[in-house]
Amino acid sequence: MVLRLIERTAVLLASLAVSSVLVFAFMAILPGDPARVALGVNASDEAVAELRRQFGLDRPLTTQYFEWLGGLVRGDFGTSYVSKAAIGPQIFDRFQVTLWLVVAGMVVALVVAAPAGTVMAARHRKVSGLALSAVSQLGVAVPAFLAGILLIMVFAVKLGWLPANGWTPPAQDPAMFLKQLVMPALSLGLVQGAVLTRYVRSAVLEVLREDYLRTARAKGLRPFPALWRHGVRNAAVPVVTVLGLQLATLLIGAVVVERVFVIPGLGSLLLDGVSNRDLLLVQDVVMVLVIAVLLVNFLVDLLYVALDPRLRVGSR
Amino acid sequence: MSDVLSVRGLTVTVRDKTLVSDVDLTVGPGERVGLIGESGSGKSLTALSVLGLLPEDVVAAGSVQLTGVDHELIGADERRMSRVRGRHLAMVFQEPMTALNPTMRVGDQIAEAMLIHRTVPGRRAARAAAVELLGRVQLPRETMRAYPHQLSGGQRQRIVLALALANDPALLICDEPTTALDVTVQALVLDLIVKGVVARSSALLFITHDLAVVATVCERVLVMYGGRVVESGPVEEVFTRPRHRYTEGLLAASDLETNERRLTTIPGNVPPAGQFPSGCVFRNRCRHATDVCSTAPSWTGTASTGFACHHPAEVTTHA
Amino acid sequence: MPEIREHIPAAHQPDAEPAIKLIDVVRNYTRPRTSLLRSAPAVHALRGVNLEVKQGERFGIVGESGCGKSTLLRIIAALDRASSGHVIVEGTDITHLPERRLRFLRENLQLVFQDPMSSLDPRMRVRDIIAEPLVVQGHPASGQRVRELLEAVGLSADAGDRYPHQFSGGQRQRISIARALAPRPRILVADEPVSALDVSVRAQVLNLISDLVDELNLTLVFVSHDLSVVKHVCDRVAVMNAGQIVETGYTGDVYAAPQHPYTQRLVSAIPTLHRALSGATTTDLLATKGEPA
Amino acid sequence: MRRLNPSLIAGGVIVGLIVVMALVSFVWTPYDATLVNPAVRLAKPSWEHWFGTDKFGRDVLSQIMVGSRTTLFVGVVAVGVAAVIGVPLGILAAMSRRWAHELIMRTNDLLLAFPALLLAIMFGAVFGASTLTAMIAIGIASVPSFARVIRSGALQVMRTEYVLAARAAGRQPFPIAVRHVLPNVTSLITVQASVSFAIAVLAEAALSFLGYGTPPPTPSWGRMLQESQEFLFSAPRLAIFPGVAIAIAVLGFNLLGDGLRDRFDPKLEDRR
Amino acid sequence: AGSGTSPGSTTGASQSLAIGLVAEPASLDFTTTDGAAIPQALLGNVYETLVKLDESGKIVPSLAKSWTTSPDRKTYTFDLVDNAKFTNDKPFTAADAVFSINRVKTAWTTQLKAAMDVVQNVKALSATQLQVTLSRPSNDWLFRMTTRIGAMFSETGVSALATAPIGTGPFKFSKWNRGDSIVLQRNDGYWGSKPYFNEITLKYFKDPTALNNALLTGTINVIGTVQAPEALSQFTSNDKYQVIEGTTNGEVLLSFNNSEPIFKDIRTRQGIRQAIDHKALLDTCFAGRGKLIGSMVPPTDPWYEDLTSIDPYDLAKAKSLLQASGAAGKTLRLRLPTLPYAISCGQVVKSQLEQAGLKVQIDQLEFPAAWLTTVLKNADYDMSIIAHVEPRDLGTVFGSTKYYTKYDDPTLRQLLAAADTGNEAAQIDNMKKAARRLSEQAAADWLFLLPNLIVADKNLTGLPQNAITENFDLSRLARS
Ligand SMILES: Nc1ncnc2c1ncn2[C@@H]1O[C@H](COP(=O)(O)OP(=O)(O)OP(=O)(O)O)[C@@H](O)[C@H]1O
Ligand SMILES: Nc1ncnc2c1ncn2[C@@H]1O[C@H](COP(=O)(O)OP(=O)(O)OP(=O)(O)O)[C@@H](O)[C@H]1O
Ligand SMILES: [Mg+2]
Ligand SMILES: [Mg+2]
Ligand code: NI
Repeated sequence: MVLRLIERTAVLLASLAVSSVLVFAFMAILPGDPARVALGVNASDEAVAELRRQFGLDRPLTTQYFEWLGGLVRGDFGTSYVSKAAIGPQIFDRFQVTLWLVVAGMVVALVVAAPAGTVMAARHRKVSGLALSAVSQLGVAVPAFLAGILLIMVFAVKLGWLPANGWTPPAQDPAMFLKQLVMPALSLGLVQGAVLTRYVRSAVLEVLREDYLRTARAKGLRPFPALWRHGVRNAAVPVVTVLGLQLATLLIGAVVVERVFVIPGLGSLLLDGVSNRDLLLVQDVVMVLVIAVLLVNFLVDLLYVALDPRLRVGSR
Repeated sequence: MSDVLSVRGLTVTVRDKTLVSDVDLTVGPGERVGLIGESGSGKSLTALSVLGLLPEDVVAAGSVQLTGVDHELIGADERRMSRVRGRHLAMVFQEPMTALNPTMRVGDQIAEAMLIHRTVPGRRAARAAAVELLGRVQLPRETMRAYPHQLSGGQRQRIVLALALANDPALLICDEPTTALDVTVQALVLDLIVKGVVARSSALLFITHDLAVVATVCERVLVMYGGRVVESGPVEEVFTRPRHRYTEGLLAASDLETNERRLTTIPGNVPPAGQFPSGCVFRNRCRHATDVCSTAPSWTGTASTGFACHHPAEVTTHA
Repeated sequence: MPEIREHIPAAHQPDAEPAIKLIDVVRNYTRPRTSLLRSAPAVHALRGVNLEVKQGERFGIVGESGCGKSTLLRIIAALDRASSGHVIVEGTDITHLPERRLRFLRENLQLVFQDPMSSLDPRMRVRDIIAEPLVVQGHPASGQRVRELLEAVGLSADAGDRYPHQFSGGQRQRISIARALAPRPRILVADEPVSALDVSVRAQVLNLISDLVDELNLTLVFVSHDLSVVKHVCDRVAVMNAGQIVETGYTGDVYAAPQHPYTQRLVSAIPTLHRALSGATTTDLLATKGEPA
Repeated sequence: MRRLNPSLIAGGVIVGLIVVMALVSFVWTPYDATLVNPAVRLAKPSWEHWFGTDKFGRDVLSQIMVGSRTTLFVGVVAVGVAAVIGVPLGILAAMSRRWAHELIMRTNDLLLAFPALLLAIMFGAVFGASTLTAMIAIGIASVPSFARVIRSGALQVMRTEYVLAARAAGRQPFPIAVRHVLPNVTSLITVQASVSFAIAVLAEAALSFLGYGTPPPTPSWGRMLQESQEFLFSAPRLAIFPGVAIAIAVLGFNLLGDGLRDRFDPKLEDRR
Repeated sequence: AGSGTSPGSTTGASQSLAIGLVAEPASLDFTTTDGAAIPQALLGNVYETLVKLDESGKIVPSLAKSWTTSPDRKTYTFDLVDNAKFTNDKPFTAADAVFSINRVKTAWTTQLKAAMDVVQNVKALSATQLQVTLSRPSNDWLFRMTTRIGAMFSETGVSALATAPIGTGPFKFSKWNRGDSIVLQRNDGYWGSKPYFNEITLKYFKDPTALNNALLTGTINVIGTVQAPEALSQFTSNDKYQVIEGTTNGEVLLSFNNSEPIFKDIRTRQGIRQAIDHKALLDTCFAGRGKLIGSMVPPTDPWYEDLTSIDPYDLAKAKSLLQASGAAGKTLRLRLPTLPYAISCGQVVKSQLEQAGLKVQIDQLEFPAAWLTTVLKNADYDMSIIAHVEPRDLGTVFGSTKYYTKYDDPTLRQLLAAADTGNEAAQIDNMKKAARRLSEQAAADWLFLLPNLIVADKNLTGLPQNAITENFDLSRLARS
């Protein structure tokens, strides 16, 4: 097991190295000059050149790359060209925000999807199952930001129950934090939940057709307990895959919701970085995202092994 | 005498198609009855109707009575059926590879069978009973902690057997329990099945398409074709003096020991469900068929021994 | 089948070289490695198989599931390569021949598989399935030839226009046989061609194979886990166990007087009507008590 | 023998309608969809303007009609890119040896780490914002899921005996891929394509919302939705029409995908 | 507490306020980072200048109590207040002023620093007296001293301008929640009259709708600049809010690339100007809010004249002019920055120009990066739309042939030079002439002047009617 971990880690590191080159190359071809953006509408070419020198942008690309990479390895994300602030803490702050959002969204999604998908599968020939399917289909079809806008219109503007937007760190004011988290989590989670529901449905349908479920019923278990005791874990395997993928895409996909609810998350940091051509910041954010995604994949792999004994090495 | 299982007029339909029609079947206490026939003749559906585990859309009608159960099994609700399944009635399925939950330890799966029906006082007792059951199917106690994928096909099928025997059911149904196994393993599993039911004096309904196996295991046999029982009787009677032309053909085709280079065959194929001819279901493949065969042949003989054919074979000894 | 007859090869001379000869063939599969430090675990599918199949012979191979029968066949057909040892087909050592120089083998040796569902491409018409070996090998794929083949395996000519799923298992196995016969091979290799079939259909297909082998004077290599079937079809048989051949001989002899303990166990475990009707019980099937391998 | 299921019918009808609408918009729309006409700005739905007009006095119905072209274009480009790269990659991965397989699949994972939106924004920045670049990016981002699905399908095909038979007949790997593997994964491709189509439509809407989507004046449902934001209180219809159009289109493609999946599912078919 | 998210609570002395704004600064250092967002937040609030503009546009004392000008109008002597103190507790002295003015030339990187080029010499005559000598008389210089160029820094407080600004103003910088808000706190050591609110949060919203919602739900008290004028109706019809509408310095320009041959012909330029129905344009793309101007001068400048009668909307005449110049039927690239008003108005411009016989192709360029490089630096465009929001920027935009408008007009340059060096009357006179000449030459088209649109809680006072300075003056805000 430990050795397998080492191998996986080696692959992870190689992947990271490759992505760092990719990310850096991408930034290098990104048109638009950070110095010019900083200097704005009236800047002279000389001033821009001078600022480029200050940023270190006039050095060879390889030097810039290795300097950046060296910094990353030491845990030093560098200093933003634009804001002159250390990037590390910024990313850390924003990442926390996004993480809360994404995790809350995922929780909502799971809470919605697990029962709904199961019922849909168990009653897939019945009216109730079909009706539920139709609702989830609709859920999939609504863009998350539209859902957000509608939620705000109803619950914040019309009813005044919740704040329309904004973000408060949990440590600062837990009640406010929760209030502000509700709608973003819902608009993210409901749409993801609708997607997830369909996967849960097909996973459960799959399990329902399995022989071992018939065995369980032949033992005398009623349909629902049989599904619960023997189906859940088996159905979880494909669902976990999707969950991992969703988590990965949500990390950045939340940007639209961040925009609607004015949440200072990683996505908006990235967008700002791109538009300000704060290249170092963008590079760092993208790398953090890549690491996060690969890490999630890695965790999903481990989760598989926990769920499915067939994948355990040495058990054959 | 009261039969352990008594099936009367069982008819199984899916949408507009009839898959099994008017099957009568009894199994007495301690009796071992075989159900044979080619693929698609309705053997599994008959068994699943008894168990009440037919696939969706498939509906059974008729009557199924089981000793020790005071209600009709057909049409009984889930709650009542779940008390019968695994307790009075158990089943071993064909595919040992998929019949066990891959994510649960084997021991827990066996223990669960007893815990569901509370036939043991608690978890520890259930585990002890499970170890004992494993012993009966000749598996070491370490097997308790194994996951199904760590076991071979034969071992898994023995686990499934242990599961089925856990609560000493009055009736054990085996649906082709050894088709997926090698002959040597098959021999062992068959032996364990027979020993198991004899020791508990349970009744056995044994489904297979292998005539030799059924002859080895069973005392009485029913031959199914096209969703009907076409012949029944004691094994040696039916296999030495088949009356129905289908039984005759089946026996001839499975005889590989003939000295002829060419084997005797039944012409044509088993039609798909719902496309059997009216009247005698076998008439489109029968060399002896005449116009009368378009009317359904009536049952000749007693309830337990007889056949349904317009042109039965002469009573001659099988070569 | 006039056309087919014309191409029957000259009757084999008794002292001709063997159709297939295997010398010490070993095949190891590596499982995905579980650690960086330890080398990948190996599955020894074949552990030194020696075999000789004569021209025009009907040769059977029996053994239990996983003993390496299919692996052996794949190696003979050069669909898989031996880890060591030599495979000689009709005098040519094919062990190390690259794919593009295997044309003679593809023309002379054809296969029939076990699974009537998966051995035919569901998206192709039967006509195209049968013609595939011809097309690949650059023969003119005339409709005439396909019709002959369909007729030879007992299917109507219009079957060529249909798709595999429109046929029953036995019929599909016939299509499979027609495809194998298309390039006029001299060796037919069949991997459990009847194990998925019902008894009645099994009899039909076995008859068909027997007839064709006789008519076309083919060398037949027939794999089965069922010794009775092999006994009916083949002259000689090799018994395999755990990647090795434990016994070879004329089928009648092996069946009647098995030499190797494994073969003995195997033979005694076969239930037959005769024995059953003369009172054999399940216990009698277990010649040797205890755990089988 | 095969029955058409309701999903397939509903999905087919919706998608068909969108296609028809897009085709009709080439020859006829009630008004020029980009004509600014301050005289009738923000008109309520009426006989002249069935869906009303927007703040530029443009006819909303005409825009919805022309916008369906963008929607289809978006889907076709994104799915096209994803399929053209993903399908061969998946098949290649399934057919290659262990290390090549690993390499392809790891690269695939890596691509997965670059989410669609990020790629689209970066592509927009590098190659200029346009529907085309955005959708190429979305397409590239969809490659991994395509490749994965196709790979597992192709692996199954590669394990069948008919592939073995084809090899025994002397077929080389490339023809096997084209003649046997590809045809037998088409159902998977179709299903995946319809799902990706829906995802692309949503992604276009999200990008337009962020201002990285289809540039004006080309009508696009996503941008209509974005432009309608100011009028959520005064003229919510401006949001409702494109919002509903997007939802219906996504629904249509998803239903189509579900329907196809059920139709192609051999397990479901066995029971018939 | 005191977070950026809690709106103004009314508990006694600790009054706080939240203002919603659109563009968040990328950094807090306007000496190296351009853009209107930083001075909007900090100038006049955290930093102060020697002189400042009052509401009528007059230059009035600030850190300088008074000043005198030498007869040759080249030497300025400022008398500084003596009780001003930086938030790092250092007193403000003439030495700081010398340091700040010199620092413009040495450390500033933005192009604005050019305004300090005329300064020949700065010296502190005493701790409270400063003397600045110019190389030539310049009206513009003193004006520029009211902008960020004139901001006074502490000699010992410029090490972390980007993150921790230190000034003498009525507020001190407290916290910056990046991506969300900047919090300013009342500077209790302020030398002048203390502000009413002791904490003001500037909250940034990229999305105009979110900004509106924030006010509607009480998260903020003021919308500093309304971005979605169409949505104003929900506030005008609600008596909880007041809506302020005035003017700004932001001329929305339809700029021409005057170096392109097609634009060398004045008939093309005039044709385009006459093809545009400005009233209809303003109505459609900015809900009729804003003011039509015929040249590069907002009404708050002393030399403003209504020049909208030059090249009035006349489709027939536009067509014939464009026909005559040969522009008709040609395709022009209208390269728009990704800014809402530009995208919006661009579509109207396209539609109107096409009715006059031109073809217009809209390209959308990501703002700022792509637009700055393509249009501003490389002048790779035919037409563009952007608001020039700097005060008195006629000269910047049209006075140099290097600027992206590529407008080359010696007459104009003479007028501008004369205005800068002449006395006040001469300045006004020459600027008027310059503005008229620009309009007559159709150097660009002035679509409209961005309005100063503020929505706020009804009881809030001290909000500026017109936004004529770079800063958002927070010190005068109060609750009635
Ligand atoms: N759910 C179903 N829907 C429709 N037809 C079905 C269904 N289940 C079974 N059938 C059909 O009913 C017939 C009998 O099936 P059954 O499984 O009982 O056959 P069997 O005798 O057990 O065959 P085998 O030996 O292959 O197991 C077959 O033709 C089968 O296709
Ligand atoms: N591609 C492979 N990779 C790893 N192991 C393999 C592979 N193919 C076969 N094996 C192993 O090699 C052994 C022999 O397999 P083979 O398929 O030849 O057996 P068989 O005798 O044909 O069995 P069956 O009767 O089940 O078809 C088995 O243990 C199998 O697990
Ligand atoms: Mg069955
Ligand atoms: Mg095999
Ligand atoms: Ni008959």
